[in-house]
Amino acid sequence: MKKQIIDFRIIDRKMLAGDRYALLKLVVADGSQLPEGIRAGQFAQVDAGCKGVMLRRPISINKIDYATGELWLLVRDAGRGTHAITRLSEGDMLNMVLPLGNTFSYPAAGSKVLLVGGGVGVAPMLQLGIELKAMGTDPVFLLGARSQTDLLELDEFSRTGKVHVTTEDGSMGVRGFVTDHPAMNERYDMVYCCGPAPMMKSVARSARKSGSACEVSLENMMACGLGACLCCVEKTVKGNVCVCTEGPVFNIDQLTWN
Amino acid sequence: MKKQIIDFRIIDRKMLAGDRYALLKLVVADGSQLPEGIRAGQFAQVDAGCKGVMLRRPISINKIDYATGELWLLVRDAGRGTHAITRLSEGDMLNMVLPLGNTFSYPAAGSKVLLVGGGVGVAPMLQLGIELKAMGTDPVFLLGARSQTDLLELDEFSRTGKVHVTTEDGSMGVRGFVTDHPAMNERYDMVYCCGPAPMMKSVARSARKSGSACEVSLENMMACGLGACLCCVEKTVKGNVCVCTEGPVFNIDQLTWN
Amino acid sequence: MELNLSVDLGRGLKLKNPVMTASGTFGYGEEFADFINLDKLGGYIVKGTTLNPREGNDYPRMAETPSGMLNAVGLQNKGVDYFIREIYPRIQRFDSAMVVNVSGASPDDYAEVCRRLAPLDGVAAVEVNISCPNVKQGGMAFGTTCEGAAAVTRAVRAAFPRHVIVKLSPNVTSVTDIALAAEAEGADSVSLINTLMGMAIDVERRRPCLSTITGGLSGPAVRPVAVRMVWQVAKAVKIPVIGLGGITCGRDALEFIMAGATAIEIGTANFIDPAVTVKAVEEITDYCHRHGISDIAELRGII
Amino acid sequence: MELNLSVDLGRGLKLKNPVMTASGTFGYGEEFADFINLDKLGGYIVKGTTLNPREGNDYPRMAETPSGMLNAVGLQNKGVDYFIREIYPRIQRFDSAMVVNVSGASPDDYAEVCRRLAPLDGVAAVEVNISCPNVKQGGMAFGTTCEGAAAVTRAVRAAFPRHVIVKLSPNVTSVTDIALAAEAEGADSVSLINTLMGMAIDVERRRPCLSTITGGLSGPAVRPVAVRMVWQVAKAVKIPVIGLGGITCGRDALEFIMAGATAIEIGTANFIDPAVTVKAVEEITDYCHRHGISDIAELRGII
Repeated sequence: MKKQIIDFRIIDRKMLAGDRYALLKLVVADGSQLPEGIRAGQFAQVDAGCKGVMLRRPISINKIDYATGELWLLVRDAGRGTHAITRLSEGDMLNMVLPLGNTFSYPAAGSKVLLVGGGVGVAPMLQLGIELKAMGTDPVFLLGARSQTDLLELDEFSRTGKVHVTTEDGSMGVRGFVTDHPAMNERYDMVYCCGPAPMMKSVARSARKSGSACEVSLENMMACGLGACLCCVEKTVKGNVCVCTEGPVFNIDQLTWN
Repeated sequence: MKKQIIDFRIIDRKMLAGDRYALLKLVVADGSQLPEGIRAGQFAQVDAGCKGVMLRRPISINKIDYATGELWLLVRDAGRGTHAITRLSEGDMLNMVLPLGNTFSYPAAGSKVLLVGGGVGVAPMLQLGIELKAMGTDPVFLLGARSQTDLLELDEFSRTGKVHVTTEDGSMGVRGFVTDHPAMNERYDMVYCCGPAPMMKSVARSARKSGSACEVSLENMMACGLGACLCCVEKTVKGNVCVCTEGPVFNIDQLTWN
Repeated sequence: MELNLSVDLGRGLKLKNPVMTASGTFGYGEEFADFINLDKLGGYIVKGTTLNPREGNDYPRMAETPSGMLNAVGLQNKGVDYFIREIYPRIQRFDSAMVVNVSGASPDDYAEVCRRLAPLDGVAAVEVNISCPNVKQGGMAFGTTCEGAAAVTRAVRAAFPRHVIVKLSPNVTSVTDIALAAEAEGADSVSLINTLMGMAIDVERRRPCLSTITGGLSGPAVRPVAVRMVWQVAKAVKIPVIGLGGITCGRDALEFIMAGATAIEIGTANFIDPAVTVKAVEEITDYCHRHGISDIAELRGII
Repeated sequence: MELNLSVDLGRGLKLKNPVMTASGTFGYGEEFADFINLDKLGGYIVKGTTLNPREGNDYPRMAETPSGMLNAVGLQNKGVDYFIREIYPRIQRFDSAMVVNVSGASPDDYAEVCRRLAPLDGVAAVEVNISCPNVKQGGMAFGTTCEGAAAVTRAVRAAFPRHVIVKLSPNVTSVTDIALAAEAEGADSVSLINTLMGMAIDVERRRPCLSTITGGLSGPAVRPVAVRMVWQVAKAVKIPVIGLGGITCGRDALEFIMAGATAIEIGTANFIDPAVTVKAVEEITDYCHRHGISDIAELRGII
């Protein structure tokens, strides 16, 4: 799949969970087709275009709809660069390099899978759920957040599959972390997970315990996103590898997490 | 007069002479009064707020209307910083440090004066003309440009006083430079001038020849605008002085121009 | 919680907080009095003063570069006697430590300026500029060898009874060696970094942006180099270190303090936000409250 | 008008235009093949290669700074034999001069890598990295003394028959002395600047941003320092100079050429715009047409 540098135009922006997240809906600015074959797990390197930010910011694909030509990004305001991206308006342009990185693996149709997302880590789980559903596997989502107001895109997830929720304050679903949810105790053909590192490590432990296979999507800081700068490395059983090209999705058996 | 750091809001923006200039009309963002006593010749240090620009850009006061609370800036797109300023929209904020620098001197009421402006150098001449008129001196403007389409704010100048025009291509007024205009040959109590350095030097020579006093407004590159960095110096009969505090207006007798 | 931001740099140089202004970026302080209450600063360092008046370099003296600027002012000033007669009486009223930055073409030059400043009780310290890249004679030459740094420090130490800060050049292979040389000759503290020697070319006009071709680079661009050098020097010397180089806010200042600086100077940022110094003090205060710090010393050199 | 952008760096290293890529920022070239036609580059310098495989430093290895970035990769690579066996056969097809950047812990190390590369005709030159700030042994140590630079250059010169570029560190008092030392030992050209040693601290977490505490600063922030050093070195040596440090476009490249560089390398900018190199060639071409230049040599060293 050829990587491209493309100007997108924002056709819709919604702020979520207060002002801490933005859901951007984009189309290719010159009206041409989306690059073909973009899949869940991949990401774009986004030029924030603002004062004081030089490097692009990696943002994972939240949803891609080839029928409408829309690409969705769910962006957390986590610093100067992502702040500027969340503050863009309808009509603004956004330059991106994409598609980057690998994808989640597909299970056999009808497999039992759990898609676990925490915080902005829910982003790739939506597209993954859509893909799995289209391939005959029913996605079950387990979404964790601090509080009910921090849960993102619940409507979209509910439209795609069954949704379990945990909140730290108990304001919705099971009180606690995602690993406190009973769904975590079952055995799955695959547990997919994206979220803060401590959460992913804890989900990985839980998956091991229940004998489930598990893939996680890492968020290491990166400069190029192309495997050139060697900055985003993760220690694996094969040594240091670039998260941007060998990842961001890794089977936990490849990682050196305990 | 106390210098202040103030957020302004753009209430109107007009592009002039193609897209190479913007006329910005601003009010104090929080609705409070304009700083008192701002006069022709003074300037503001404007934060372009854009990627790749660190220092403020000095922009001279084009017009200040205490009745409406409006401050006008005429900005030429001359680089990354001023480009960004000219591309701002109605409703955008602009942070400025002002008022900075000295002012043009006032002649006795009824004096014979000529106000010469070239390019974006016409900007301070409008406010100066308004002030002179209010004090009983009829301003006569001599405005030079490459071509008719490059003449800025002609309506405003015409409303304020008599206007002579020169264009290099002869498309309006006298063909040639401002110094080719017959009005330049007369003796004035004061010739005020702002424009490109070669033009100002030529006007200064012409004023000397006709025995007119002459004040010019310099545009030396500056960092702080406060007399602290000592970067914008001009050689004068008193040695190197800061254009931002001892100027921008200088009587030509103070300068070491030939 | 009570918060103690005051720092003691030794030999009588006590600051109510660690924030000072860098020489050559803050005039004599007065230029900023419309924007801030100077009494809120830890100290202010007035611009480079020489024995005789200097006209400085020709225009153009400045060029903006990515997140930085080059300057080649060349120590324009009216000389130490003018300072003593005209400026000092006006600015000694500020309730903030006054430091005079001193330059010269020879160790004797430096010493003579300091000797003349010595009777002024309001001058709490001199900052000895052995690192100005913009003057032909002296300046940086003293800052790039241990012998040069030692010679100037020795001369100044003998001439000035109060606090002596030696300002170091970053244009060297080992800044710690220069710092140790200054310490050995009696410097009470070192400040760093002065500007990095740089250059820019106007390619459309095919000529250098500065009249002097090269000049001194300052601003946020150089901050990583400055933090690194402060960290190295603070680990090597026993005297206090004053950190500067691209500080634009309290967060930046804290980088230097955590790297080992006892105080910091804000320079180029004054050109962009004339109120930046007082804001930095407020931001440091906020940080300490948020992190349960009761004395700024708790953060010093923790890296 | 016909325009000649080609440059001859000597000993067989001819480039169709002056634009190359900096080691460690362009992988093996292949990573950028989706974005640009590599045949349009003057040359490409593949990443730092050592005798034995290296895992490099721990994560985190990168921090963004104002108009720049710090990195501490630490020469992660699979070793020269892997390069010869697996990479070289794939990338020799590009119609652009291939240069291999070489690092080592001793002069013998460097020489052995070069000896193994010598039989590969497709390797037009080696770039000898005597200035990597991110490895404990060797690296920058060789680049900060004339003796170190001379020793490595001498060893490589004896081991490699084609063009030898020596890449210089900016973390020195006199970069021209190091350049002259390399020239005296037979370097065919020098390239500069490698990264400035820098550091950044995450003040909220109160720890260094990099696992190695210090790292190498690159990007537009350092460009004024790089242009200055290229200008100084080009005036001092007779061999060609290759300029790099913060180049993001044709205009930036022309700064280095006017300062005396025969060729240039684009580094960090590849991370931001993967097509920047080819754009820079186009921008240089446009500039020459606008200014009536028929040979890029007319602009070289005009300052």
